[in-house]
Amino acid sequence: MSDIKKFMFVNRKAPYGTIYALESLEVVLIAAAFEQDVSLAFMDDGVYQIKKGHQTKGIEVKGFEKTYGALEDYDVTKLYVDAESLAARGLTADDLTVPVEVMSRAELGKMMEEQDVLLSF
Amino acid sequence: MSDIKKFMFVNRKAPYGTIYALESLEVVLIAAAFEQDVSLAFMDDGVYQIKKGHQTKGIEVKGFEKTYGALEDYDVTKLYVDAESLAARGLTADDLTVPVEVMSRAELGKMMEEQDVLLSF
Amino acid sequence: MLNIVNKSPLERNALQSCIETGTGGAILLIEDGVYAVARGNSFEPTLKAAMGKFKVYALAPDLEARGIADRVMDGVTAVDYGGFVDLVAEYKSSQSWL
Amino acid sequence: MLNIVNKSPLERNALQSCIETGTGGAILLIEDGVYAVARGNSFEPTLKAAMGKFKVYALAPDLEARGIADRVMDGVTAVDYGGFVDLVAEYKSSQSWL
Amino acid sequence: MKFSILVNEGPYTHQASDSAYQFAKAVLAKGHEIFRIFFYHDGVNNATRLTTPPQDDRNIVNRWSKLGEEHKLDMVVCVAAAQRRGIVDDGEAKRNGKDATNLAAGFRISGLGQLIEAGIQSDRIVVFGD
Amino acid sequence: MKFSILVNEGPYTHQASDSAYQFAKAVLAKGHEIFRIFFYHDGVNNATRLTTPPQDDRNIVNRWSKLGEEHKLDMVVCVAAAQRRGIVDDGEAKRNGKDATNLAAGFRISGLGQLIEAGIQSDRIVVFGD
Repeated sequence: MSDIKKFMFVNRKAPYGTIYALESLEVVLIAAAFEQDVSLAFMDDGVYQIKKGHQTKGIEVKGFEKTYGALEDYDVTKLYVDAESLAARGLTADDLTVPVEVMSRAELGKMMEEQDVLLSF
Repeated sequence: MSDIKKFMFVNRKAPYGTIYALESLEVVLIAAAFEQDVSLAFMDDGVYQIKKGHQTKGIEVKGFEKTYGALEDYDVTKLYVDAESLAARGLTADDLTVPVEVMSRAELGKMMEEQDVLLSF
Repeated sequence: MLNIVNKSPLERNALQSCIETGTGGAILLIEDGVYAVARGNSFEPTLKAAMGKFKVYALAPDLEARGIADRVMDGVTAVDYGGFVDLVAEYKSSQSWL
Repeated sequence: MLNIVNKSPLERNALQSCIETGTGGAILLIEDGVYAVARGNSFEPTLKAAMGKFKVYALAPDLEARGIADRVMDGVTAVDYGGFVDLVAEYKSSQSWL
Repeated sequence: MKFSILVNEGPYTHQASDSAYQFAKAVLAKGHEIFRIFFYHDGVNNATRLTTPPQDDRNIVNRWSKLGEEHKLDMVVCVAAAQRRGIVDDGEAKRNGKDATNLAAGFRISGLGQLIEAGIQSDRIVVFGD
Repeated sequence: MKFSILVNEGPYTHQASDSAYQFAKAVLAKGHEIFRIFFYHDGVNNATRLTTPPQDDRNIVNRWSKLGEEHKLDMVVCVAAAQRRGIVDDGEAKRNGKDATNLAAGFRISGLGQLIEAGIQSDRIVVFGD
């Protein structure tokens, strides 16, 4: 029990323009396998990571939208999204590929404060 | 004569945080050796590249402030600086390590329009 | 001149600088730059206003990859890589706002 | 929490997001993040206002490298790498706003 | 028309390298000529033959090599940038006392003059970076 | 106190690697312990022994190797990130049919589990990136 820590992965970068979103997911899956208390925060352009409807054939890059959907199978269910970041991008929770908990920046800040380990890429 | 082109190097990034400023300078020196019509534009955080007084001992990274001063020896004398970028950073031409021509964004845009080759890093 | 911008306007200042500096011609949005043309983003008014000065294009494969091809704002022309090549050929010079 | 920001506030939104999101604790500016504490930059009012909520530190070697060690705004504490370590030790967790 | 391309970022991390590749293919498909593709900064990392990307993803290095071979492209890696980042051919290995090489097929290591020459000789030069 | 460090960017291009190195030295100087330094994303490029930086500049790879040796640090390079970017040791070369290796002294290639373990076992973990 003492070996279970609260890990939060903070995602602030858009997908595909850089690899950080994909390689962040790879860490999340490992963290889940270690049976840690894992959560993901999406804010700023990071909310675009879970925007529905990625079709990457045209850029010939491996798409990874489905991996977000598979997180549940790994018992990763704490997905927090910053409401202000969504609003600034004209998005709502309906535009997202996975069920998430939308919260204010202030609430997200409080969640961050409770973590043991915050990883950002 | 027909082989002389107008090359402009557009510098928008701060020094030391990334290597682009240094490796941009290395290209500038080569372009001068090819006897091209070379100019440098500094805008946004790129104006910090020529802020006086770099002391890089503490970060143990090679400083390159002096190279800007040496550009004149290579007949590179067209250094254009965006006035608005300076102002937004609380800087004036006196804060800069080399003599430059300060101009408005609009004027800088016109200079860009006249170039044959615009290189940015 | 063809201005090429590959950064999201909500993360970095590249597109803002391009718009303020450029004298006209075209802006082509590629990579994460395409988020600028998604309807309802907070940079939309700035980009709309810039359309008086610049023709605005966005790279279709990048729009599709990011799931925003169906929400491109009016006045923006989507092009494929071939169209990208044509734009470079059409303008005397190009600048990538890195 | 210790918030670590390494980006210029005039180029990217990292520091702005950090300030809006964080509940308090400290902000340590490193690398290009140190430009935020240079007197007279247009982000100064935002950072000043944030000082009610956060203690603000800046890494001295990064200030010196960039030639701005002599124009650090009031209310900011300059620390060396040892001070950086002490800050990490002092707070239960740290977040790098990449 | 004669095009040149400058690639400033390495494979996978930034899309710059992917975009440059797709653009290069489109330039050729449109019947234009590619005078040179120049790899600078982390762009030199496109030229290591030691990558093994996941099976279900694109192999960025191999497809550059293949495109270069098919169209006899001049793909030049900046020597100064390559030295900083550890991209090495036989000559560089000898000069710098390295016990291995990693340059992929189709690339050659040369100086920054090749970039300036590309700017002079080409009708258009397009930059892909971060 | 037990520290771990995550390095997300390669040498020279971003200051992240320099900052991480200076931070690591300061951690040790303060009498703390370093549980692990983990290299991810382009950070794996810190671990190539093939670099030859200019004589008047720091040698980032060598100083990591030296620091690791002097303090018996556990410096781990992520295998998946290394495969994408061409960082190879003997085992990887055999497994993936590569004809050369480039891993520098003092580094080892292993899985992402090592990063999570570092998060679990360390009192503090600090991330350096872009």
